[in-house]
Amino acid sequence: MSLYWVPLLTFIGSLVPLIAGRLGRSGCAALTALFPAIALALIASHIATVFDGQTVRFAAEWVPKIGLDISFRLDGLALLFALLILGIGLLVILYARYYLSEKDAMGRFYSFLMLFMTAMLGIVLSNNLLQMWFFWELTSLSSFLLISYWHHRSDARKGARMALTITGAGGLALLAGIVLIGQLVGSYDLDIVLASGDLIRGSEHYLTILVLVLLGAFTKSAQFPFHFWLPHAMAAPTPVSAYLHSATMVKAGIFLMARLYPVLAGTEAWFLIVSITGLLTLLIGAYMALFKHDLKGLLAYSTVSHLGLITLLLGMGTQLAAVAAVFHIINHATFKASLFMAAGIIDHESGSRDMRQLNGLWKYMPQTATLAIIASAAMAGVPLLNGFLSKEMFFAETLEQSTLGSISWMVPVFATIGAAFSVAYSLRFIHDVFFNGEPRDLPKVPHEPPRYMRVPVEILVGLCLIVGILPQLTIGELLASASTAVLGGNLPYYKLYIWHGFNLPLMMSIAAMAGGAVLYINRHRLFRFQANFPERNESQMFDDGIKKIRDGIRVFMGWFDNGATQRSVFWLLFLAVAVSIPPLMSLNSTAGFRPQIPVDSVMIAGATLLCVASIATVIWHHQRLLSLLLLSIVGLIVSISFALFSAPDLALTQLSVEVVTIVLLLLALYFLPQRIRNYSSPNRIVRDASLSVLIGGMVGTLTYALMTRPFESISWFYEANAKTLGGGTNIVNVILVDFRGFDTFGEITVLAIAALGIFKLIARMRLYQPHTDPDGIPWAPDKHPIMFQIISQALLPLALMVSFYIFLRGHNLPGGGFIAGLITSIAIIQQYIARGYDFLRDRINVNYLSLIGSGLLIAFVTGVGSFLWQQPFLKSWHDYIDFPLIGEVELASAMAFDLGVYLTVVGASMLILANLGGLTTTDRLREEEE
Amino acid sequence: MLETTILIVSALIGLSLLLNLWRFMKGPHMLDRIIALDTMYINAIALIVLLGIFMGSPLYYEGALFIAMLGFVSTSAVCKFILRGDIIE
Amino acid sequence: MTHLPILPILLPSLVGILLILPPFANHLRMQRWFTLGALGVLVIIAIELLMTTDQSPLIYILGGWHPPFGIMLLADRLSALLVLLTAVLAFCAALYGAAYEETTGRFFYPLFLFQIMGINGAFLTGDAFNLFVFFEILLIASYALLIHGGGKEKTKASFHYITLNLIGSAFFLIALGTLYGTLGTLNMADMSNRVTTLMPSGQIIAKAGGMLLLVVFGLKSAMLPLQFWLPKTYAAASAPVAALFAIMTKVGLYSIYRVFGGIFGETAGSLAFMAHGWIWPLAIATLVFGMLGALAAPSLRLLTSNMVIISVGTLLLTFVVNQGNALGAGLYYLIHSTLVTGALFLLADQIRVQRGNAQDRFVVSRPMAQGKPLGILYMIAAIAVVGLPPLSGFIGKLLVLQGAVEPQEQTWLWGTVLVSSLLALIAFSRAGTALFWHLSGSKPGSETAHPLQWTAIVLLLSASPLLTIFAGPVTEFTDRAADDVVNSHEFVLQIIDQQEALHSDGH
Amino acid sequence: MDIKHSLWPSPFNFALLLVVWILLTNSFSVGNLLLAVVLAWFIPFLVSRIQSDTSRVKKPGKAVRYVMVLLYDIIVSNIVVARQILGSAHKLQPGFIEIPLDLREPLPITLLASTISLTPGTVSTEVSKDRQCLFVHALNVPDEAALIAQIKSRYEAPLKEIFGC
Amino acid sequence: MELIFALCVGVLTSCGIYLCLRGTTFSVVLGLTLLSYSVNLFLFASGRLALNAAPILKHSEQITDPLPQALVLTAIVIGFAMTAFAVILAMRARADLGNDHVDGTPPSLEQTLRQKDKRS
Amino acid sequence: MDIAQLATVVFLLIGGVFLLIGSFGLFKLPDFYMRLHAPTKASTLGIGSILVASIIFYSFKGDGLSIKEFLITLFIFLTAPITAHMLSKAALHVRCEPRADTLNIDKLEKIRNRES
Ligand code: NA
Ligand code: NA
Repeated sequence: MSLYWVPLLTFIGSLVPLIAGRLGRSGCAALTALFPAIALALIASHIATVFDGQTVRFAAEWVPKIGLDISFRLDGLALLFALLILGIGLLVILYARYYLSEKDAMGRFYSFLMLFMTAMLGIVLSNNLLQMWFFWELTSLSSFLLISYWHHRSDARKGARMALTITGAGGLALLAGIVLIGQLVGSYDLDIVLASGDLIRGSEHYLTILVLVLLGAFTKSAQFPFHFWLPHAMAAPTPVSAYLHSATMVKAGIFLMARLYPVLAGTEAWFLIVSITGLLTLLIGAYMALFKHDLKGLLAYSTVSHLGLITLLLGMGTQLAAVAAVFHIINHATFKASLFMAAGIIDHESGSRDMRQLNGLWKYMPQTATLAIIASAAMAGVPLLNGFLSKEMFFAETLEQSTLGSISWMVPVFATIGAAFSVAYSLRFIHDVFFNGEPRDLPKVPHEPPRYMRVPVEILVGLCLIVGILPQLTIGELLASASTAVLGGNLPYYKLYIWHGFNLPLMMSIAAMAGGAVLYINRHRLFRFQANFPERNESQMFDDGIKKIRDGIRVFMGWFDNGATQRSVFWLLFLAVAVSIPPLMSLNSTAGFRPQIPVDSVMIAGATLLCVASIATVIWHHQRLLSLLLLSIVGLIVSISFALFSAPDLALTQLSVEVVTIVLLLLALYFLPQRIRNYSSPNRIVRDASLSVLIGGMVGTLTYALMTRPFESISWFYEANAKTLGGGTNIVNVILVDFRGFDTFGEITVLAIAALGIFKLIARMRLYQPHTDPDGIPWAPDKHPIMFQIISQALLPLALMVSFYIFLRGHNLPGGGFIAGLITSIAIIQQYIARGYDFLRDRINVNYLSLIGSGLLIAFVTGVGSFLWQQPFLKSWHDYIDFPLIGEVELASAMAFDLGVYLTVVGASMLILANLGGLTTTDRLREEEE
Repeated sequence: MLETTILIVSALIGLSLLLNLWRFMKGPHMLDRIIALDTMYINAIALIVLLGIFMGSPLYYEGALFIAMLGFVSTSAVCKFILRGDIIE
Repeated sequence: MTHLPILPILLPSLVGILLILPPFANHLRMQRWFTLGALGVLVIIAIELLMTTDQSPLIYILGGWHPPFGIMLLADRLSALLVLLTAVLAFCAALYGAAYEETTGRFFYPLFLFQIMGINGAFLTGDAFNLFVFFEILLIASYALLIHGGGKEKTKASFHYITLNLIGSAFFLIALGTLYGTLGTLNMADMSNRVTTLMPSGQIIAKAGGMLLLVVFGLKSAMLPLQFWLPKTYAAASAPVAALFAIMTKVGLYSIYRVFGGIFGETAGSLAFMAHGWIWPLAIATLVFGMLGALAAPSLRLLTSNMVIISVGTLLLTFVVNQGNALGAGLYYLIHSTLVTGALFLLADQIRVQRGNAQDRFVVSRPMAQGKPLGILYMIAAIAVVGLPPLSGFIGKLLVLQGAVEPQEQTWLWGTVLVSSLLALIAFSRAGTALFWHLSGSKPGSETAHPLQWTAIVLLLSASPLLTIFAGPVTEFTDRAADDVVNSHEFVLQIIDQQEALHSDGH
Repeated sequence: MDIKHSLWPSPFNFALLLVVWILLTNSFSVGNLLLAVVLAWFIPFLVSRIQSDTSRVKKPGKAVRYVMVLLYDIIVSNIVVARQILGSAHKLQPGFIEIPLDLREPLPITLLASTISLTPGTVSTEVSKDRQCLFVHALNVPDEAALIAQIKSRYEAPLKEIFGC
Repeated sequence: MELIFALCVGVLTSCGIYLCLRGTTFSVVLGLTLLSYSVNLFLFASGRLALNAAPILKHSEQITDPLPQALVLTAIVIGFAMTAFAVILAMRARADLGNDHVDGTPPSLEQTLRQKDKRS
Repeated sequence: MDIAQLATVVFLLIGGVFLLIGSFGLFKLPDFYMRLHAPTKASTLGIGSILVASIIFYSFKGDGLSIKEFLITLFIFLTAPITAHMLSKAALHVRCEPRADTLNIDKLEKIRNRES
């Protein structure tokens, strides 16, 4: 079976527990374990090949455009990690079977755990950097789910979020680093990247790449100053801590450094950044661990410290240091996982993790205690245990390095101090929990755990012992193979012996042991010293910090956008000015050479009227009716200008639209507040006025610049073909119903939609109805003056006739369906005004909605009709037919289309106005409040 | 001759329009403004008819007709508004 | 002759018209099934269109009036892609809406269909003024849809939205007038041709007018500083409407692509890339504001709205970086972000309904009746929208990041895109924990989602894994589609030339 | 209103619309005349439900004469008013006058009021609720009674005859 | 004449824009109406001004560019639909929210006072 | 110069002058009720003359009789009185004060309430 089966199997394994709940807890666990077991076997089948120095590969194309392939490789390093992940994973599955209570959703737990396992395997097996990143982020995600497994707990939620945020941020930095590498190397393929070490180290982007990649690694592996998420991740169930936060996920960062070691290491920058970070982390973690009363807290900081140690080793840049790092990865995984599991057992069986409560458990759970003591000893670096071996190698390497020049001696000194603290907290773990008198106020009486819950611990502790005693025999080959991979093929000479003789590293070990003992004995003094510093809850601080940032953002955003329409409008206008005025400024001369029209007195009078009226509208806009009248003047002058400058159709349309608008606004005025308040400050008025003048100036300049320059347009076509091909002499109308009939189809759709929308708005509108006019005069009692009624009714047939006339001639002379429709509507509205809604409701049995619909439908059908002749939408047809008596009559499909326009216009405007008028006849009105 | 006359008459109408505008601005009552506007409509009709004669084109006729019809509708609607507030009731 | 290019406009139009006529007008159930049927057919048409245009662009000459004189539809890969996206989104949104008892207002379905007609029209038209008309159709329909359901919030948001858009439309017309007054044509391909032959002063005027289009389209696409309407509006809209609105910003973007990539693109001589200098900083700023807004958002709908803004910023960036060569990447991201934010709007609505008084605000609330499935869907959507593996967002993000090649572009684009991802991650993890896990002791409410609603959400979300799995072929397609911004105009110009040759032969 | 009535609108309306159509189209072709007839019949039919019952012209001949008189009066009195406007406003004696009505039907009253308004110097301002009298504002009223008498004899009496009431 | 025309368009635009920036719905509606007048005039002017050149065949010897006129017609109709919607929405806002401020919430007296304090 | 053109010129001038007088009246007259006379009188004659001029002009232009301006006249003559009526009604309603020396000023309230 190919390599891709490894993550695939575990992925399937993540789905299985969701449906295996019925099999019972043991069944579920067993079935889940089956998949990593097979995967482990699969990996095992490749061991010989890998030990042989070969790399197993699998590759398939996925997204070639971005260089993302499905690509796996199994070399020594990957093998080591895969074994750890699958092996410890299996133990954790077994352990969790007993750890989780009946209430906990086991299926969900296993599913997330397996998902995490998949992601972790994906990282270590990836042969493509992007694919590796893919799995990298998946580990963040699945760890989020695992930490927040008990999501009813606030600390779980906060811890999970913080972990996700920190590792997520690192992941994004890593991504940037990876993409830079990819762009530099031209491939994301790990084989190629690993072969391009010199290219990368020599690149000007090397430092950027290094920092970005290390950000990813450091956040994931909880290096200072990103270490603080890890202790808060302890809110997770203990199997998760054992698995993710000791053995695997936190090692992903280490793995990354090891993986890219051939490419990135070996420079001064690498040494400085990595080793100093590692050293700081080592010291801070070790120091902090001592003060944690929570068992898991102690272990968490201890983990931080050991991760620092490994980082430091990788940072040193020597080959032997790298080997030591790999060795310590293995050792730490075994003893720390077993310690977490032991802590979990203690918690599980005693109900507490607080070392101030937990005392003298030796009596209650001697077997567990033995295991935990051995594991702690391994952590402390006691000889005959695996921790001792890697620590010795570490000490030896600290003595070797000299890059820091005259202060190089500090490294072994700090290493020894760190080790001393390590001994101290290990002692504390052993003594405070298993000895030191009797337990205090424990929720339950402690006892040994179920038999099989201890098995994983026993296996791991056994490994600590065996490796510690027979290192070369047990893991010699694995270590060599993994180290070869890290070092890019060059394995240094080293020997895995228990006894190297009396040398400096051994002295350091002894010093650390002694120092640790002294530290532990004098711990109370240290505790008192540490008590001077307030206990910080990083998770809470982090949360508060984000809230504070959020509040700051709200204030900042409020400056740009206070939610006010005026503010938004301001920005819109501002941008319009900003983008359009600079080009206009570069215009040499506003006026072009096109001959201009001479001015006469009427034009001046009209322009005066227009400008005075529009400025007066602005000045008097608080006087509602007055501004409406001013608007009428503007509309009138605009219509006359259209007429004057050869646009009769426009003049007619503008006039009729004008009237409907006035009627509409009058209706609105009745229901809007009678007095308009002034909401504007003087500053605002100045600002708005300047902006308005700028925009007006821009538009005016544009108008002038355009009008005074000649241009060539496509319009000759319409002039040439309106009559011959379009069948009409009114070119504008032919454009509307034929050349650009599609626009008109859209336009009547707009009108119809507006009517529908307005209908919706009017429905259930509860309006205020004023009793008096703004001056306090009650309304006149005479609703429908008789003379007004009589004349209005007499005008109706005349207006309808005019409307029909306008409709009919539209194709050849100014007019057409739209104007005719408006005239009809106005004529009917006039009846509404003169005679009242009730009078007409009983007499007009037209469903305006259906009128709109049929208008649109007619236009639509006219357009689609051409499909029958294999012609495109709206292909027109016209012909002259000779009727007896009447003579030659032109028939055109455009007329049917225009009829559709007509009906839509009538329907839409009547639907709006009649419904609006009808509002007051129903009983939905409210009293005016002012 | 005709052209000169048209120029003179259009100046007369322009003057009329400005007088109307004066009354509109002066008021004093809203109704004065409405009369001023209504008179503007009438002057506008005359102006458009005059334009038609000047251009020798009958295309302007409907414009004049429209102003006549629509001026009435809007003026009466505004009066109704002053009288009753609700113009369609 | 094929009518394929116009069917995405005519079909919703016809059904919309029929639905306001008897016997459908007062028959809600019939309206519902007709609409769903029509949208289903629309999806099929769009797929057919996509496959056809992948061979060669299609032009549809309305009324038989040849370009540049008549109006012409231009269906190429780009427009077909967006039409398909619209159809899918609309279908799911309507499916979701179909489960509601429509007691809150009339004409929902016809308006919905008209809205789609407008959107499709905007995507398909090859004529600048016709684009304006379709913009207005989709806007007026959106105004009417926005108030659907009633309520003070909707009324408030509407006036804001409408005022802005009406001023925007005014600028649109001014811009069109200026361009027509200098170029003398309205066919966009023809415009792209004539822009090269302008006199210097004509160029200046055309530039001033053309730049106004950036304001217009920027407003529609929610580019900073014109994005303030969006969170308010989307949060106030009812769920299916908000989901459909997810495509509306893309209409603005699409128009930016067509105008500033097509007309004023690389072929425009001295006006080439004239808007890029503005778009670049504004896009960055849009992203920054989107991510700040996301972090500050107090409710899921506002958060999602800000994700829309982030995606707008990102898409604008892909349009301008690397001289337009990153657009293909942007289009992939566009597909992903549209569908996922659409799904999020639907999801947010269901969460809002099930959480009672707390609505979708990030405060303690009673548990949801269907908290578990909603939580899973939320997580999927969040992973997708934040851009984490294994869903499509991460591929989109990779594409976008790789789109930047110049060091300066890289610094800004990577910085903002990555930080925005991080902030989105923070925001969505906080939102998720608050919505699903921070519960009061009270009993869950009785509201549950209708199977149709589940279907709608799942359908939309399933796009994300599909986009991931088939990322290879999809990215290849979007690359081809991006090239169409320039290529299709050349295609049209060839046809115009052929026409002219034909005419000169005939006379 | 019965069907028969609405199918046969008043001949006055018919004639009016016929003339209006011809005025609009300015064409006397057979086709156009045919169309005019159809429209002049159809439009009143279309709006018949909206038209409330109105008085009908009984004596068309008198009506034509009335219009002629009116036109003449308009021209003459316009000149008078023009002089008044151009002269000093202080010399004018404006006033409200009350004209008792013999007419009762809405249409004739409306026509009378319109006539008064059209003839310069007078504007009908109100009709009393009981339609007993018409209130008129006059620009210059040297003699109130004379004005009332003139209006009643010159306008109201012919209108009464025309509508036969 | 072109200069006067451009001036009028500019004045109309300025006035419309200024009113659009006011705080009451009715003022905004007024502004939008003025703005649409100015935009229509502008669009119309993009075909250049001409006297006695109506684009009606057989009636004018020389005709002006008919295309902008057709565009303006469409724009007028659409503008009308939009204005109508905005007007009714203003009414609706008044009915729903009880006031005529564009945001539905007039700035409270307190806020106004605070602003005054700041200024003084 | 033919008679038709002369007639056109004369009617145009008459119309122009009367329109100006009407507007001047509106400008000059002292109270609302008096100003109301201006547009309904002088202007109707003015517009009438201009329309007559137009009829003459087109009828003698060579395209046959053109009398459609009558329709505009008809409209104006039908509607102007109603406009005046509505305006004065409104003036009474809002209690526009007439000039103090107006005859029967004491009847104003009676007219306002439409009591005979
Ligand atoms: Na203890
Ligand atoms: Na009413």
